[in-house]
Amino acid sequence: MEVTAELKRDMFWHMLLSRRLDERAWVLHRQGKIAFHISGIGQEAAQVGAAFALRRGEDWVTPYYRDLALMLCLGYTPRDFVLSLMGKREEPNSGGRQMPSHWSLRSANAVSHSAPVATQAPHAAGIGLAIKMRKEDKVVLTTIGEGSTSQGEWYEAVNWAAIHALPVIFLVENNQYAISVPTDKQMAVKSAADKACGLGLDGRMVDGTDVFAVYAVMSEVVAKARSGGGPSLIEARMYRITPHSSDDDDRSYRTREEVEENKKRDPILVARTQLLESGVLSARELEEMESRAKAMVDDAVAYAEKAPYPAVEEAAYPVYVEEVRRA
Amino acid sequence: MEVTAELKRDMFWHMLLSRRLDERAWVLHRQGKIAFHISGIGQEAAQVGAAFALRRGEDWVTPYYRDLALMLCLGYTPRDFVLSLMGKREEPNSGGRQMPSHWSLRSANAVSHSAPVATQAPHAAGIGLAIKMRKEDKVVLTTIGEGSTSQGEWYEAVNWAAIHALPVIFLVENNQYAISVPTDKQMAVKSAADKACGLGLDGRMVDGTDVFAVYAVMSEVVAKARSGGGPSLIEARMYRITPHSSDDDDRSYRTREEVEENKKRDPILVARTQLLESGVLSARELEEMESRAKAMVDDAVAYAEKAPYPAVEEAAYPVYVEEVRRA
Amino acid sequence: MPEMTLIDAVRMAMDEEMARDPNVFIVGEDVGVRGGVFRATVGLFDKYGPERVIDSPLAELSIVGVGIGAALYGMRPICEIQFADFIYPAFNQIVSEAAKMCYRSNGDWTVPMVIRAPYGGGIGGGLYHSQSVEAFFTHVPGLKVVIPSNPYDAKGLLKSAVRDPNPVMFFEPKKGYRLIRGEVPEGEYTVPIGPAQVTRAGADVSVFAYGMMHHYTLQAAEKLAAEGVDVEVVDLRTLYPVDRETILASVRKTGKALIVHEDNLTGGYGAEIAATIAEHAFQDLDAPVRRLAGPDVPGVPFSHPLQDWFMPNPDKIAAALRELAAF
Amino acid sequence: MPEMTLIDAVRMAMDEEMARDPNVFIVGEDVGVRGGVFRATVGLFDKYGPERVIDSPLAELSIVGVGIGAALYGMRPICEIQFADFIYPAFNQIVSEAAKMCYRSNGDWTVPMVIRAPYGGGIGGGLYHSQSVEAFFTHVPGLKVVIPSNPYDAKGLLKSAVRDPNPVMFFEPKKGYRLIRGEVPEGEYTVPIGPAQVTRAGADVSVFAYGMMHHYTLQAAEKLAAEGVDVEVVDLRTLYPVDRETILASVRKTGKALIVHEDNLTGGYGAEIAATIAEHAFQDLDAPVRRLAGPDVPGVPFSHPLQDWFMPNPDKIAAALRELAAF
Ligand SMILES: Cc1ncc(C[n+]2csc(CCOP(=O)(O)OP(=O)(O)O)c2C)c(N)n1
Ligand SMILES: Cc1ncc(C[n+]2csc(CCOP(=O)(O)OP(=O)(O)O)c2C)c(N)n1
Ligand SMILES: [Mg+2]
Ligand SMILES: [Mg+2]
Repeated sequence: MEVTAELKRDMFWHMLLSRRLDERAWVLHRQGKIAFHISGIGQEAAQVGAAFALRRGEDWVTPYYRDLALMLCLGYTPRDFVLSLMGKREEPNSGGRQMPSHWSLRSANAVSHSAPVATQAPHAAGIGLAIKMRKEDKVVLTTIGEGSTSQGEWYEAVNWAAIHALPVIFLVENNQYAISVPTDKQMAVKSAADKACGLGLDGRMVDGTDVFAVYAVMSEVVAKARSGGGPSLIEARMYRITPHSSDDDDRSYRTREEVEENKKRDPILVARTQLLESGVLSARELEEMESRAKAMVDDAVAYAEKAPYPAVEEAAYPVYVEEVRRA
Repeated sequence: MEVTAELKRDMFWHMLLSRRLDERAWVLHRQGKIAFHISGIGQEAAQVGAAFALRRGEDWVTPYYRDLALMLCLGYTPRDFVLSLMGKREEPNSGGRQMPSHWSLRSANAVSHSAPVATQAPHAAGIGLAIKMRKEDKVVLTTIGEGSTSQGEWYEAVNWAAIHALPVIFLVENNQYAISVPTDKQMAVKSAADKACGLGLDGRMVDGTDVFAVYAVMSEVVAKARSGGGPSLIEARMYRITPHSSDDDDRSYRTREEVEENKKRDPILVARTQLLESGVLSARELEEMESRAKAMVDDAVAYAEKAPYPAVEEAAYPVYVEEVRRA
Repeated sequence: MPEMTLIDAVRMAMDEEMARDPNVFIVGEDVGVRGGVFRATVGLFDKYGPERVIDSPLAELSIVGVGIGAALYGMRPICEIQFADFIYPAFNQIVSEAAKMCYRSNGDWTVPMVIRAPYGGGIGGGLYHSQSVEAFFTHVPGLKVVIPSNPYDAKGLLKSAVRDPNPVMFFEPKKGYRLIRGEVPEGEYTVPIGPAQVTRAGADVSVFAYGMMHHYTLQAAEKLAAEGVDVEVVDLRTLYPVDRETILASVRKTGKALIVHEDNLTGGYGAEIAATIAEHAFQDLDAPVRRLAGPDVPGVPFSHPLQDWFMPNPDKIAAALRELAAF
Repeated sequence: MPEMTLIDAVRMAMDEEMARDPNVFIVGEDVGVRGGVFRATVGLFDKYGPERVIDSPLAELSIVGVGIGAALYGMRPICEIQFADFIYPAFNQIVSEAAKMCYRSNGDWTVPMVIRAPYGGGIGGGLYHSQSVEAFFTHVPGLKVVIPSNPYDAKGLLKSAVRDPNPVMFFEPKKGYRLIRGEVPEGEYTVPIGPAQVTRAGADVSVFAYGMMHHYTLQAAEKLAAEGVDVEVVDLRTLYPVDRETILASVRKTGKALIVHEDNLTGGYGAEIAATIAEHAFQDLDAPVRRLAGPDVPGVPFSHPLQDWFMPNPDKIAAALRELAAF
């Protein structure tokens, strides 16, 4: 589990790409080119650190809507994302049926995600159960916001995994708000990781703004799960830097000062500083990365803008498996 | 909170009455006079200890189906019970609409109980919230089986109470089985009380076969809740001495030896021995209690057998409050 | 009389009811400082404080379950479900508990509660922010189900709902929140739960609709008028218990019936209206009873061409009317 | 051909499918050593072991949610809900997840799963052990809903359900579990999901029924035959998607239609059938479309006279038929 310089750069690259793509989504929204965006800005470290701890493409993931960076690590592309922002036919989540950020990437074992929060948690337990039944050495990662751990659905899923020692990692991305509601109105414990003791599994807190810290903790618990050691519950703590979504106005419930203060721990900043200072990344390499990211994002937007919408008839199917048509 | 000899005798009396009544229900079932019984045998200590720690009739209770002893402490009578076993019109739960042991006693602030387990837990949180809003010094007790704490419904209720420091006592009657399923298939922790640490409230285990131990712990947490100290979660551990219900046959999932072994901690035995040995109760007093209980149970059966069924028309109402008719 | 939007009327109703009755309180996600994601509760937190405008944990089951508990205690909760699509976690509490409480306790326990939820499509919300859920609840005796189609009714019906001693499901057409404007008197008035309203008298065809579809139906009726077809429009308003008399009287007059809703066809609310007409106005019918509804797919798709395919609109309604008129 | 009960046929189907396909497994409350509270899974635990016959925690949401996860992975779960009345905690997972998965992922993800639940009244179960819940699910595109009325179909349909690539709700008439007997071949056969069956050809009136009510309808038809009325009986079997052709063909022949179900009338499944007939066989109708159903109260009451009032039975069906025949 040595973290090579190359690995570090690769992680940073995915964080950066995600950030630039996410920023562009906000621009597209301001330009009136898309109707909705829900952002992962500020959560890239947790997502990339988690993704890199997996055998990507082989392990399974039931993600949640802020996981753009996670999905990019799994093989989702900027084009895929912008296509879905625009409801274009080719987008891989749903062929234009779902809102953006409702991920699905079959080829990467990233399961289709819906809007009702926490529904993905029992799916992860079920996948873990299937893995165990088949005696495979895969693991499943499921992510969720801290507010959504208030759902009984999440509790039941974690309980299942704990009872049956399933290979599931429950990663809580605690960005300190559920839309407007702060964590202390969601739980009477200090951290979602504290919930682990009541459910009989390992609980760990990690600094969710530090990608390498997340990677280290995740690598440990993934290894443990893979070798039959059972599930873990990780809280990665960070801050939701943007409003909840493009429909939200966060000025009613938090001060600008608070937001500015928290931006100092922007995970991109944190990682960049670390990499530059340790010499893992040079200023020139960084510049190259930035322009590569920009080029990919530009390309994605250009591509998606030209891409066709689904044909009207496509709305009618596939309600049942019998109706699935491959383009 | 001194436990006088009189109080002890009173607690024991309620346990004994409940036991004799419950035993009679099994007899009635064998005689084909009733179709269904779900028993509280073995759980009387927890229920009576809990009830006596309340200001009965003033504090609120959302009970569960095994709480015959608890209900008797709140003013429910043997006649009420046998009437309800037989589906007679006068039974106070529902006028014959509900199955037996689906309690309701408006006059005692004991809320109507349904069959889907755990639904009563959020009600207790809501009652606690209302008490707090009105700045009253009441508390609410809610009981549940340990298996039913697997429901997300229960988790959400406890979470609410913990966040808002509501005056709610969550009493888990852990009788070690949920029908056939043992506790270790319901939770990965040793005790339901352990779940408290994940939810941010006090959790306590108590010997549920010892009425005075339960009373002591309950008195503490009730006082705490009453004075604004917030909710507590208590697990009272005991053993379900009978099959799950009159429809169950427990021989498929547990040995006779196990049952016999556990009968040694029958709470009636435990309390009787304690009271006789400490001289709080004399053999003669005990005998008197027994014959008083028998007389009350006989009376209840005789009364209920003669009591009328509901008139057919009554089935049609009250669907809405506008249709409520008082006899 | 001031003109206002539908959502302003909703807010006004809550404001007035909270001022009138200290037992009325609001509970839901982001209803506090944020004023609700649709801004239905803006200003109420400042006016009535955090004890009466409660930001719940992110958990619909307990929003409703806690509401029921408070209602049992005598409070008058208004529970907000952020989107109707997210009401399913609370299904058990609504159907098993709120709906059945009065009947099962023979009127001893009642649940005076309102559950408000924005519903409906056409707003780019995809599968999970567009749903119509009324059909699930119009099948449940013990509930009342209300859907206003204009600001006047929204205010008057919501005030009635708050005062109603039964659980009332109050679904608000969110596409109409700001789009539908109308005159609303300042002072006290209510609109009774129960009666439908003939909003356009006509001789040739009857249309039964509610919410946004009622709004569109009036537009379609205008078109038809220009073509010489005299359409009668009935705004059902209270879907359950429904106003059969007004429906049957209208069909007896026109001999032709069209029911319009945006929820998918099969098992939708229109089936009950059609069945009622087919059974009780059979001899007055001059044409098949027609339903125009959303197609039988699992939800409203996101991408605009697909969404347009799904949603009924004035043109589609006009086409159905033309066909029926020509029968 | 051996004669057996309906529940034996259910068990045989599961046994054969588990023997055929190692991906098939059973999960539910008390399905293991206990063999299910109705004994539907007796012997399977011994035969297939604890990994394929899993005693779940007492939590329906996660029985289904975990089942969905396993199905996504390629397993074929059979989820048992102990009583249909307790399916509501799982409503979100069924309606939001299982039903919508195929459509929302454009066919990338599918949920081959069966959810079995005993339903129906007349067994002294009161409000919460007597419910018919089919109408909630026959409104949900993406689900299939099946109800067998006899042992042959029970086995054949359940085998089809297990092999179906979509989520199938399989509701079993529990009053008929041991009461309805019939011949069941030993070897391999299936009954396709989809087609209804004319179980009694007749010329005068068509009756559409399913489950226990189909059984009663055949009895009623015999009575009517003795009175000279020739009743056609259609067993719907697959409620959703429904076999419109068989229904309409029958009505076109007889000109009269009665729909029978024990679920309460309003918004019940019969509404959709009545609406379909009223729209598509209007010109063939010689009488109003009649529905005979449970009354609109919140549940089947417990006390025997009240239960009798609620339940449709052969006499009530015969009376409705007489009336319709005389129209
Ligand atoms: C069941 C359900 N209820 C409500 C919502 C509306 N909603 C969407 S996101 C959100 C807040 C989620 O907060 P959290 O879990 O902390 O995740 P975050 O958005 O902060 O990443 C809410 C209330 C929903 N999607 N699903
Ligand atoms: C939601 C729901 N699911 C299933 C059942 C059926 N059921 C009734 S009691 C019971 C076991 C309850 O076990 P536990 O909570 O330990 O309470 P105990 O009966 O042991 O007192 C089950 C599964 C139910 N009543 N409600
Ligand atoms: Mg959050
Ligand atoms: Mg138990």
